[in-house]
Amino acid sequence: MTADAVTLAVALPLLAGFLSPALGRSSRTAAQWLGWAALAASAAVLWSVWVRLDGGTAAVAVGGFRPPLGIAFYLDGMALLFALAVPVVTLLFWPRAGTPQQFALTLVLAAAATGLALSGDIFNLYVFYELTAVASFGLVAAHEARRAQAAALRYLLLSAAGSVLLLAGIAVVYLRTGTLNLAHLATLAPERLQDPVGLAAFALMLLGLGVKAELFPVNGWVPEVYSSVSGRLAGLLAGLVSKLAVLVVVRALVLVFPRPEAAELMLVLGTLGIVVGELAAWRARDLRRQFAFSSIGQLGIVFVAFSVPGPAGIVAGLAVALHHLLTKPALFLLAERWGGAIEGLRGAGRGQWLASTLFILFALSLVGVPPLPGFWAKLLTVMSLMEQGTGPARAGAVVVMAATVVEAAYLFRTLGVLLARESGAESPQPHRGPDLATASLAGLILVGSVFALRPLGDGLKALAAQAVDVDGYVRTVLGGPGMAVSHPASQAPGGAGGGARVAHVPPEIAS
Amino acid sequence: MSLPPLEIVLYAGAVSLLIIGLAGLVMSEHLVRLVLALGVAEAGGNLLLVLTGFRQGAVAPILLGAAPSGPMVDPIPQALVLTAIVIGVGVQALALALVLRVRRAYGTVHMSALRARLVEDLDEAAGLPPEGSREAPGVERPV
Amino acid sequence: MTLLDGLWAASALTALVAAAFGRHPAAGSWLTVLYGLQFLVVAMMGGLSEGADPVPASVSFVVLGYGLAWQFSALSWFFAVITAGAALAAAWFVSGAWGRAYAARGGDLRLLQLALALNPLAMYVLLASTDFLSLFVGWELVSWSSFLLMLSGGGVGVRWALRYLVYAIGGAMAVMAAMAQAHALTGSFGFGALAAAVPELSAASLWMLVILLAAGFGVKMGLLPFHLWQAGAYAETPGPGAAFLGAISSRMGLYAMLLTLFGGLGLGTLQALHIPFTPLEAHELLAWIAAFTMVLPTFTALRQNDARWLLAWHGIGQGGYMLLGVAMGDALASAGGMMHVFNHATYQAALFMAVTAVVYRTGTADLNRLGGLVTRMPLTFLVLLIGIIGLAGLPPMNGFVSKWLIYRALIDEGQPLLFVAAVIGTLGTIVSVYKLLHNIFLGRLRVEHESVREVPWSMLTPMLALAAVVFVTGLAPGPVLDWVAAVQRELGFAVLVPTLGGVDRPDGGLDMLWVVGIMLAGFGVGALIFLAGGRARTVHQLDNYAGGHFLSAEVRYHYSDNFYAGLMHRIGSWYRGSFQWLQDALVSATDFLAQGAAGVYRAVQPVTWLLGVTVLALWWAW
Amino acid sequence: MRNFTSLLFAGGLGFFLLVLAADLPLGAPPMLAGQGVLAEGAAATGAANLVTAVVLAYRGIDTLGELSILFAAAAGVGLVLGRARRRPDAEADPEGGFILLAAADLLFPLLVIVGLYIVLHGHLTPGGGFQGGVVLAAAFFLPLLGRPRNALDHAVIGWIEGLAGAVFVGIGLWALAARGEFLAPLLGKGTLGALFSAGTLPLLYIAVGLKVGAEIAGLMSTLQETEAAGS
Amino acid sequence: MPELILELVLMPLVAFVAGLGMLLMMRKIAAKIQRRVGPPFLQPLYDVVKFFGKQTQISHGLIHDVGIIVAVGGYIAAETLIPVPGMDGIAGRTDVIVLIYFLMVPSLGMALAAGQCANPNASIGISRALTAMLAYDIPFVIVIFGMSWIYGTTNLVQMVEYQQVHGWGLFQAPLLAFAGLFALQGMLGKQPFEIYVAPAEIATGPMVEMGGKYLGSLVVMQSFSLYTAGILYTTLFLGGGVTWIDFLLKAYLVVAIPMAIAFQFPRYRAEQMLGVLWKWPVLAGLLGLALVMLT
Repeated sequence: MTADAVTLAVALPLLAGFLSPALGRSSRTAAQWLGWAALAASAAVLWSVWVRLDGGTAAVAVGGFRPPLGIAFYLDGMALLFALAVPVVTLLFWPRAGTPQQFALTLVLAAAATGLALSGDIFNLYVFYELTAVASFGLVAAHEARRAQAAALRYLLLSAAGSVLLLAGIAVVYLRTGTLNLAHLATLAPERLQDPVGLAAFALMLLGLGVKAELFPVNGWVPEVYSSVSGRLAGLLAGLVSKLAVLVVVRALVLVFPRPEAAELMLVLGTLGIVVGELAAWRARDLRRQFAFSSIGQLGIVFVAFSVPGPAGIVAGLAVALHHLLTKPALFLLAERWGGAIEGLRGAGRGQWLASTLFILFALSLVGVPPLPGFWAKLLTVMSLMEQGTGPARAGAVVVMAATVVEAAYLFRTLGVLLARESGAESPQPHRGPDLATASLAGLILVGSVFALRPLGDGLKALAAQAVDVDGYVRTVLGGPGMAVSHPASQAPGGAGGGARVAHVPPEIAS
Repeated sequence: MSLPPLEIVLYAGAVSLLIIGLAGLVMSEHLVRLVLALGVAEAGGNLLLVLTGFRQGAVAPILLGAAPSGPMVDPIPQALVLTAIVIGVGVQALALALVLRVRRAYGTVHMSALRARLVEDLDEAAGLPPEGSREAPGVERPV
Repeated sequence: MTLLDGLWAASALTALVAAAFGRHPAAGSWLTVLYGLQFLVVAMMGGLSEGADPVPASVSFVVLGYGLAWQFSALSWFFAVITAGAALAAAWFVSGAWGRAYAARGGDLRLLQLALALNPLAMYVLLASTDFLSLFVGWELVSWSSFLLMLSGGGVGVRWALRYLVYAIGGAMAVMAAMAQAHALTGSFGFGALAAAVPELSAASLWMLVILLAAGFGVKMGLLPFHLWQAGAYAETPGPGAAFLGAISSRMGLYAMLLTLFGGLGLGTLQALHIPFTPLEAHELLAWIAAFTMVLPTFTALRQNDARWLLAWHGIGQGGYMLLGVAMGDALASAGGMMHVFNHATYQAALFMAVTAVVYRTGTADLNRLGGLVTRMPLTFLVLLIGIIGLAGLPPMNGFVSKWLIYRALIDEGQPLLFVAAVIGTLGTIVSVYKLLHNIFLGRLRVEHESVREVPWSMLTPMLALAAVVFVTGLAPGPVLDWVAAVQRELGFAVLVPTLGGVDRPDGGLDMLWVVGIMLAGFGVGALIFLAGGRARTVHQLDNYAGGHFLSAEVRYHYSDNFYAGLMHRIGSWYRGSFQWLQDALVSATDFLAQGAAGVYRAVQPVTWLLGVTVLALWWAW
Repeated sequence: MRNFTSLLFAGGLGFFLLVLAADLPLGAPPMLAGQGVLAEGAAATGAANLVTAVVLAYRGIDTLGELSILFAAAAGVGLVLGRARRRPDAEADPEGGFILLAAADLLFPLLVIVGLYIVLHGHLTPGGGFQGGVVLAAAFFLPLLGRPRNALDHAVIGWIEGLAGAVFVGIGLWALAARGEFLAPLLGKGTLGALFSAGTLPLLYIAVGLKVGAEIAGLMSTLQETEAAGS
Repeated sequence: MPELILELVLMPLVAFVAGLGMLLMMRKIAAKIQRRVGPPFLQPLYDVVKFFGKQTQISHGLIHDVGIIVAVGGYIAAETLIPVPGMDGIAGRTDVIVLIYFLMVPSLGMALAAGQCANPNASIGISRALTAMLAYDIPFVIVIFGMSWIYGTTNLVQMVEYQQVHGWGLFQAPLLAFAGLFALQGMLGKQPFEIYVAPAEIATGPMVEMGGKYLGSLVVMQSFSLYTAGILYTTLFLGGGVTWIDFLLKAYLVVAIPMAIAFQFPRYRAEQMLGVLWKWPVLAGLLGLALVMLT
């Protein structure tokens, strides 16, 4: 299977999504199976591509058009990792009780998220970003309660306003450089975007993308939406979609806007997000909103970590982001189980040892207790910030650590209420198998990763080394000197490899 | 007095639309107006986008008949703006549908009222008593 | 497999057994045997205190390019032997009647046993640290395992445990900052690298490290102003747990400080680090913090009306002596400070157990609801008496030896104010522990306690053993001082050369054999004089009168509440200036900010934020 | 106060965006990618309309995404209003007047033809699947304005949009299978400017046109039905 | 070794006799000030004999007895730590810090004994006694620190030797000497700091349940305490003694001063006592310390 097949990962869920509502009219089960099959196929394709690349990178010219003209997908470890996470997480958080339309939207969301991870063209990223947005509006609004529709409307207005800014940012970039391809932009950026105009374009794009990525202060939708919808959807949005938006920001930052000011903007907003999110979570009176605010704070940490230039920042950011991707959705599932006002949960966790244990585990990892992965993520973040040594970076480190204290305070206060001896709560809801199973799976992965810290760490470092390798990116996408330009008109049809050039970059494992 | 160059006028127009739309999004109360403001802002953004391909004195990029008489404008932004417009249509349709639904569910088309009702709804769904005193945290402080 | 592996294995086995069978009544005995095994393994490593090579662990990891390795040195061994001893005693105490009663009252015995077993395990990991990373890992393990122990009793303890948690995480974060800073400065987590880099570091970086490390570890030690969590958290832990925590847990902070500040940065660095605009240096700053920690919590203890709280507050104060000694840094003082760790562990564990024994029999630790128990629980009384003599630092118990060393060093160093502070702390302790003794055991026996009996031997044995240690190491402090000397050698302190009875020096040494001898001789002469009188008739307790009125069982006349009325009249108003306000202010500020943070999402339309922040970002882009 | 702040922010944003203009090459864009398309677009795709070449060939996956957005929006609207639509027994709006009815009847074939023309000539002249699709949607929606009772069959619309989308993706997959590249142009390019030229591009545009038409029609009729049901 | 044991036997004997003499002196001074004749020469001895010989001896339990023994024994042990002419073997083996602690032991012994009596009034007395200890020990340790600093040793024998070479401590640190005298007043429990002994109203002091040999032992203890205080001050400030004559003379003189002052004053309440003892002697001590250490 050539690397080109990676487009299947986007196309198959879309295909299934298109057919799902029509098929669902006759058989809901068939639609559901179709969706599962598409996602599984998508995951399989991505997996096989990953295996085949074996640590190298590759570019896929979609439609076979030479990248600066056509759209290229760029495949490196980071992109494939997140792309692979998409179908897997989507399968886990599949809206079982939903209608065929919801299946369709979920599939479209998955396809768009995969596209976000893979695409190497800023306008194409915009399209996928909007697709994610529209699909998530629909999914949020599909929830029964009227509050979901109100929240969805408010989310939509904010998100659409952000998209307009993103579009303006793209327009400015295109006007300056005349290209949309990230690799091409990376070669042009040093001369064409290293001025206030470039910075302004970055700011516009950052804020536009920030709406989805829960960047402070454009994340007003987060508490409303997450506490309106089911735990599964909240988990999907908080865990997956936000990370992919962050991923796009990081790509832009690394390739196109490698200026300290740009990173600093991210750092400042991320830091503020941590402060506001964690503090608001501290005061939150119900479990869902507590987790929603906590999610804002965690994404703030992700931004702060990614703002550190060089591989150290990427490693730290990836670690935090993956950790959050693992824990927060599971916590939302647990919140679904208990839900409601924290005061009303007195003693609710007693007798539900599995759920309580999972909650404790996730809380410990979020707070960063060694040897759980959350600790290493936090450590990497703080260390990379301290290594950077600038004032704002140190301030960011201090805030990250102070936020940990606040986080520990409210998470364990909640836990204390859950496990209190005296029971003031009405009888707890009955066990809900699949939710608990998904959360348990996350817990198992979390614990399992403790035993695989070394390979994980090495893997992350390799990913980060690839991710910051701008030259490698440019070389892979645009082709090195003397490399034949792949063009459908000048190439024999059906040639092996087609328009994809696989450049095997030796896996660099930083020592 | 000479007029400023055409592209500056166009650019100013696009930015104005964008700003008017965003200001409307911030300042309007009525939900339908919000959607309309969004449409205006999107129009501004699209105009900005299509402007990026604008060349003084160039013709449309269509190779029909004779060879092109002069430079052609950039075809890419035109394709982009087509996409952007369609996206805008989809979003606005969804927004209008949501407005309809919200109006039916809450009986209001005013944003501030809607927000207040939404917060009430969220508290109620969580089983919280309405926030009587904002001074007192709902639960015991951790230390 | 090295001995350290063996120790970890034994400890882990203990934890497993506790987790599996902790609820079973008979498990207590097996667990005690296992703790004994741990103690034995530690004892087998005794060569460490005689200059043997460090004992490494055969496991090691590489995570994210950082190596994690562990080994035991003389310093580790010194703390480990205390840990193992305290754990053994605590487990023994739980093993019999106490544990059964705890379970019968609805306590979760398995959780307690598990928490009790996890604590030493975490400590053995911490004590084997070789660099900042392993130190931090161990540190967090210790923090969380003590959190578990504090939680295990439920009830009020949970609230205190949560408060502890906030402080502990705050401290851990300070340590993490210091560790990241050290790594940023030296490119390594090693203490050696840090020590080597010291000459190149600026005073500002050094200060940052010193303050972060001192604050981070100081939280665990309960140094001012980070002490507010400790008394409540320890006091509300189930008795044997409190004994263990009070004995050794907060001393892990001292261990870490010794390892990082004194072993890593080095005492010389601290002595060379001037505080701007003052004649003080960094180590004196630490000493002064220690001095305040000795005095203020001690007088807070004086005011407590709950025996457990009183002891816990004293535990904070005694930590000050340890840091004072170490911070002064000469041979005598550092030996005194470190020996005090041992001494404190022995008597504090005994004291908590004695109080727990009283609670076991009477159901209360309220000093206003007890009294006259000496005739009912004479052995517990004896343990408590020996314990408080040690705590107060009076001869002939071991507490005196360590305090003597510190005093003597302060005179040598010419630190009158610190000396006076130390003495004030001691006096406050004496006054306060007498109240403890008096209100529980002396005075009038309450009617409802008429039938109280001595506690069973399963509880008495560890208590008496600890009391014996308190006395014997007071009589002959030489061996313990030998261990301390090995630690001093390892950390680069001036080394004290001890004799069996203490220190031999021409200008005023200490020979406890003589001190104890003279004291006992004096008592002997006193006894001779006393016995010269006629034979006394022992009367009933109530056979006395007050103000011409014969006291009877109906008149409940035990002077206990506000025991030091005169003293309180004088110093009572000073308590208002306690550090509670600092904590309250921090919490209020956080709460205020949090309100603001929640308001961010409530007061302003999300789109307005978007617009506003975009403008600001563009403005900033220019 | 709030309005003042908002205006201030909006004005500030406008100011900064206008200031940007000074540093932007307005009117003389660099066109690095654009020049490439102009130079080789026709040869590579066979489409005379280079915008179409970009839309369907160079940026074909954008178009797929865009279709998906319309699809998602339609599905979202269906989900949101699905339960709010008219009950079968509800009273419908009255029929339109003579002019509306007659015009709708007259315009219907015209609109269908124009729409199809626009769709089919998308690769040659301005226009294409989107524009044509909208015209087609209007053709089917117009009679509904006159006769609200004759609702569109949403099942049929669902099948059309689903299948049209599937065809688009299918053509892409066909290319993947045949050429190893998703959405690569297939079939002969023909003569530049001829109706049957530009390989699969017209086919793609037909799929787009059907899908857009079905979706817009479905959207509008859903909205209209909701509106009709009153509130 | 044998000579040390001899010291251990001899020193209490000397102390007992000298202490009884001081008791006598105290009562004579009081009598002179109050224009009375005062007791006969052997009255202190008669008192002791009478108390010990009483028929009715009431014990409230073992701790009652032990406490008394500790109280008496504490002073006996303490006074052996102070070098006297010809007998400094024991003193040479310990130091002044041990002595400070030994001086706290009797209070605690008495506290134990009184506590066991289960009489609330005794407990009140003890709380006052311990408060007093807290009051006078602070200036006292400042003095000890200052003198140790001056002499460069904590060994009392070396302190005496130093003074015999360099002159008396009194002249080297007069402020400290003053503070020491002040503290001595409190340590001896003399007016105005006698609230805890409260001999005038025996029913509200530690002695309330004491009779017979218990009270007799306390009298013995008081004689030891007077003697110990006197010779300690002599050793610290007055150059110790070369011969017994000048040594005892100095000691008597030292003890006479508080006596002479005492009977001029009424009594302070406990908190007032704290205020006074924490203010003037501490100030004087710190000032003296500053002078000593900075010059």
